[in-house]
Amino acid sequence: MKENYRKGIIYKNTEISPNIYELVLEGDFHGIPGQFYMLRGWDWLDPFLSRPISIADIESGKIKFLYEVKGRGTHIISKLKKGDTLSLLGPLGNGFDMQMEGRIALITGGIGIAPMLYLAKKLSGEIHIYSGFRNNAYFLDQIRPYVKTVKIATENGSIGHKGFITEIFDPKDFELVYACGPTPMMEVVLKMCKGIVPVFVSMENHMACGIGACLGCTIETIRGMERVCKEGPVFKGEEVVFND
Amino acid sequence: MKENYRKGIIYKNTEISPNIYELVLEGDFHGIPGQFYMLRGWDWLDPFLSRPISIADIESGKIKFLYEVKGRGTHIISKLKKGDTLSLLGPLGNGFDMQMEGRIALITGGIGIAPMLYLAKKLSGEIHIYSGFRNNAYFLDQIRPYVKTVKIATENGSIGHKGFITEIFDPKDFELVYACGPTPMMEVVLKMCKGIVPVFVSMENHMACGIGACLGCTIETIRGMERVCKEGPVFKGEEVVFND
Amino acid sequence: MTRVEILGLELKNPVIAASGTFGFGREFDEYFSIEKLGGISTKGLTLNKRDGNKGIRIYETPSGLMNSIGLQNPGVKGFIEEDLPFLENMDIVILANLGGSTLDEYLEGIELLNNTSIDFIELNISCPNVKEGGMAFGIKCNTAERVVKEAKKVSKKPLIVKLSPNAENIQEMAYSCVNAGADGLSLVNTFNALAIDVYKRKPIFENITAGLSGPCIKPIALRMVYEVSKVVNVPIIGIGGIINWRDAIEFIMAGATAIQVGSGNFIKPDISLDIIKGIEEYMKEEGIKSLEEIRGII
Amino acid sequence: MTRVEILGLELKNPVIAASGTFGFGREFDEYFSIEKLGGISTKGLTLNKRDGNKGIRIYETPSGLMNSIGLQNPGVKGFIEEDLPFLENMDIVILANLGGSTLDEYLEGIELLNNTSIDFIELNISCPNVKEGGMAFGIKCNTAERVVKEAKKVSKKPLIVKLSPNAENIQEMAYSCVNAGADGLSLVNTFNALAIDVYKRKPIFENITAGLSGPCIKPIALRMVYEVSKVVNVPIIGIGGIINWRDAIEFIMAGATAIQVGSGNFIKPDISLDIIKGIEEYMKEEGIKSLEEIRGII
Ligand SMILES: Cc1cc2nc3c(=O)[nH]c(=O)nc-3n(C[C@H](O)[C@H](O)[C@H](O)COP(=O)(O)OP(=O)(O)OC[C@H]3O[C@@H](n4cnc5c(N)ncnc54)[C@H](O)[C@@H]3O)c2cc1C
Ligand SMILES: Cc1cc2nc3c(=O)[nH]c(=O)nc-3n(C[C@H](O)[C@H](O)[C@H](O)COP(=O)(O)OP(=O)(O)OC[C@H]3O[C@@H](n4cnc5c(N)ncnc54)[C@H](O)[C@@H]3O)c2cc1C
Ligand SMILES: Cc1cc2nc3c(=O)[nH]c(=O)nc-3n(C[C@H](O)[C@H](O)[C@H](O)COP(=O)(O)O)c2cc1C
Ligand SMILES: Cc1cc2nc3c(=O)[nH]c(=O)nc-3n(C[C@H](O)[C@H](O)[C@H](O)COP(=O)(O)O)c2cc1C
Ligand code: FES
Ligand code: FES
Repeated sequence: MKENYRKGIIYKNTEISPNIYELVLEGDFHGIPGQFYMLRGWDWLDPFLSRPISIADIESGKIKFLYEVKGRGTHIISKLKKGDTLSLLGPLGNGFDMQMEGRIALITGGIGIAPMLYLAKKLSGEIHIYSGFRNNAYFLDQIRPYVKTVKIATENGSIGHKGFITEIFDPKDFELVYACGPTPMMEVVLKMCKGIVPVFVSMENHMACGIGACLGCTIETIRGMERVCKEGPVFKGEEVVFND
Repeated sequence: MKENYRKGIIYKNTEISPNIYELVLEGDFHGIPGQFYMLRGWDWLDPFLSRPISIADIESGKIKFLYEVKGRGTHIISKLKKGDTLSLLGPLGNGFDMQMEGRIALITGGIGIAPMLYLAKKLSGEIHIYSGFRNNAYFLDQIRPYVKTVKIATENGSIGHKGFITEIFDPKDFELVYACGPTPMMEVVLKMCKGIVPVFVSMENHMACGIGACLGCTIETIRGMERVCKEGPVFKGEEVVFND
Repeated sequence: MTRVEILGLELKNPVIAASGTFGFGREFDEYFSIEKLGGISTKGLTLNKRDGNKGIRIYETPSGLMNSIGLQNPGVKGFIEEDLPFLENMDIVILANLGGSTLDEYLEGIELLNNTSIDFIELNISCPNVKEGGMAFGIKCNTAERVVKEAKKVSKKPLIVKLSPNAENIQEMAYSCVNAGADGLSLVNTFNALAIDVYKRKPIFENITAGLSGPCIKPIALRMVYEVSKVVNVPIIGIGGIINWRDAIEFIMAGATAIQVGSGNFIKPDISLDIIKGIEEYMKEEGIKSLEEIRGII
Repeated sequence: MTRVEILGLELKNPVIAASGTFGFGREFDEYFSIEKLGGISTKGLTLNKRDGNKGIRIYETPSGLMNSIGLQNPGVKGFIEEDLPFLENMDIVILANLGGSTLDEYLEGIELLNNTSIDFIELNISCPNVKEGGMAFGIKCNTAERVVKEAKKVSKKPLIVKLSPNAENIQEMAYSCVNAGADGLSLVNTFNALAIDVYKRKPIFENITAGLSGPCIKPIALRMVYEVSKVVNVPIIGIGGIINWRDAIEFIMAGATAIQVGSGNFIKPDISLDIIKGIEEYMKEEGIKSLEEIRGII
């Protein structure tokens, strides 16, 4: 029987960049890169649903999350302080395929960088990370020790390439690509890589149960509707059907 | 124009007895003894209504509240820490009549002691306080400097008289009585004092607006239905119609 | 920019204070200038003064509240003498919310209001908290139709009929009321609801059921406004759980000309000002010149 | 102590997992032993496999959520082959929740289920999320009556009809269904509701409206169960926003024999265990030997 919705005690919860928080909890947590937890930082009924957040790192006795304050749920979580408790359900989802080796590119847009530290630490190939941001780069300092190169792009050019990260990425240099970020970015990555290199994408969707029971988080794939929380969040790029 | 729903910054919020908290906010607050504020310690919609809490004290640049954690609203407030903000609307209600003098008894049951420090400080008569509690007495140390005598009763006898506070109170000793506490206690006080000494009672009721507009907090008086938040919370004892 | 027009009358903005949550405006005017609102709907009036219900009147629920005030009010005459003078000196559109337990009561109330400066009669055929307090009229189309038809005959003021979400079929109800002469519709009133004290083993409210309002009902109220807007051609005032500008815009996109803020006033007395400001900012941001551009757009 | 009986069948306790929120039990069984529940109602089945709706399926609202899953399910045969084996080995009462868009679909589904080990058929005449997915049947009494009558003729299993809160008149609907042969009733399903994306100027959901559930609807659902319990004499399963033992006891006091937990499962997967424990403690504290003592007590 899996562990149930459990409490975690906050070890730290700090803003590392405007609106971007690093949350560390104490406890014996499990999970592989690409998996996520459903977080709930409140005892009341509004907000109603828990929030899915990827594992950013697990070390002995500690789990780390990296999140962006978007709406009410993440806002409430951002107000929690050391010593406060938080409910968590997880680890959930499939996670990245960790068998892969060779020259691997991790491509991220914005907060899509969240699962990449843990992934980079656990992967055994030669890893290069390409991270795009709007204005400020973050979290890369922690990732740097585990990757061969770090490439950055910002929309305003304040750091790295001015423009989109996909503009400085060449799929021919790699044997495998992992992408996590906004849907438009992932679509560009998929288009660029098509027929050249296989891509795995981490997908998002609104979730209720998080464990595969409510069918609320499905996306269209070539096999039919599949659950982001169960068959995903990591999908083979060519299997996802994007409609906009 | 009155001040609007305003934010207060928490200076301290400490448990002074099991489940009893003292909350101090910084700011330039107003109000007379017996008035109250509507407190809201959350930005979301559940709990929906703000909580009415009496002014426990006002000193230059600070306001104090004394509250008991009963349900969800007070629970959330109790978790707030120094530096957190809280929304307040007030001061509301009529407050105690401060013109009175002579030998005055303040009779309290449980958390009904909340408005008595401020009242004792501001009244000019000879004040005697009679406070009943379930197990633990609290807040009396702060009140002691402003009153002539302090009488305590606890239901388990752990301190003071074992039993109800009304058992050690003699209405004939007084020219005026102020009572605040559970309805049954106030009814006993009223019965004891009838024809002997005038009593003012501070009433409670569920509130929505707190400012007299919704007619949600009315109680029956000899003049008809009256609003606890506007005509009250302090009523002449003989004017309140108790039905149970 | 935020101006809207209802039946020839101009409102500064589409935000109206909802009946029963705002008294007659006086208490709120101590906290902000209520003239900044588009309008105010008065506490529900009845021909004669009423004391309202005994027992608990307010009970909190998840993201909402139940109320059973029971139309405590000074009566139409009392209102005209004591409360209207304060309001009529203000630059604000006045909806006199009128309830009744018999047809005659409604009609006599209307006749008294005819000769005043109020702008609209908001006919409350839907108050769930008084026995025969209009509720019976708000469920079945044929009874509603009868009241509205007679009311329209005597009313010299434009008649806005306030619909109950407890109506059997909200579209048919809306259609019937308009057919019977309603110049406009407002919806929704509160949902009939129940809460029980598990220790006393009794309902919380003396009337057993009470009316549910607040953000909890918003998604249902919005659906009803949308449905109604598809079948009638008169102005609709959307009500139900509105607490921010997004909610207000949603109701307008669903077909409402104006909106009312009820329970939201209990969160923050000047919440309507935040809503008005939010609407303005949204319009600027989106390049919307008049709310007409987005009314009923979905 | 918490045992209840429905139509001759004993449930360990009155807590049943609600259809559509609990899959076929497998996912939740990884978190707690689902045999501790009184029962489970399966994800809504249709005769044939369905893929469900596209676009957003879940949208959070104040103290609740809207969903538009669209009855994604493996079809009755798929259920019998793939999912039932797991459930039938468990000591738990099984309600097969069955939807349909035509009468024949319902009847064929029932015939397939007749020969299985399921305990009840829960006839979903009320799913708002599929065009003709039963919703049409759940609004007007006469259409509901027709489906139930035919269903009853072919069903070898006790027939529990799941009512929609969107029914025009919940009491008449309940009465009609029982009249037509329903052995029991469960209510409520989700409320038809709307949400709009104010920037896209479009409804959030592709089907425009979606179903509202969760604590926000509890006070209305409770009122409906109360009203229905006054007009029918069959067992009632109360549903709608139940998240703690108090809610459950309220529904029982309003007349329900058992209750279902739906959206509550999303707060905490084993929330039903907390509810069961809470009911037990309440019964001890209050000296209640059997829930019969308080059923319909208000
Ligand atoms: C598998 C997975 C992993 C994720 N990992 C991270 C992470 O590591 N760091 C991070 O910052 N964000 C992550 N997200 C996105 C994150 O879940 C949303 O930003 C968050 O739920 C927004 O909640 P809110 O209260 O701030 O916003 P609100 O707008 O208040 O949310 C309203 C509702 O919509 C849902 N919602 C809104 N946006 C999203 C979204 N993008 N994805 C899913 N649900 C959404 C919320 O969960 C909630 O139910 C992940 C999403 C998924 C599905
Ligand atoms: C004028 C006035 C002054 C008060 N002063 C104090 C004080 O100084 N210290 C203190 O501890 N308590 C005081 N109370 C009581 C306090 O308001 C309630 O204990 C509190 O609202 C309970 O909220 P909750 O969230 O803990 O409980 P919940 O049970 O979650 O509350 C649910 C709802 O019921 C209302 N409610 C519950 N109990 C009461 C009550 N006794 N009176 C009014 N509303 C209630 C709540 O406001 C809320 O709307 C006062 C009440 C009034 C009317
Ligand atoms: C305390 C209270 C009193 C109300 N009194 C009336 C009334 O007298 N007449 C009326 O038509 N509606 C009355 N209503 C209903 C509101 O005007 C409004 O229709 C309803 O509350 C839904 O809007 P909301 O969710 O914004 O509150 C009352 C509502 C509340 C909460
Ligand atoms: C995601 C989701 C899916 C649902 N699917 C079904 C279904 O397939 N069949 C059905 O009868 N009810 C379905 N329902 C309705 C629930 O069974 C229940 O009647 C409703 O949600 C109210 O209960 P609650 O407030 O406890 O959730 C679904 C509800 C949700 C939230
Ligand atoms: S969130 Fe329920 S199935 Fe994925
Ligand atoms: S709380 Fe609204 S009138 Fe008192």
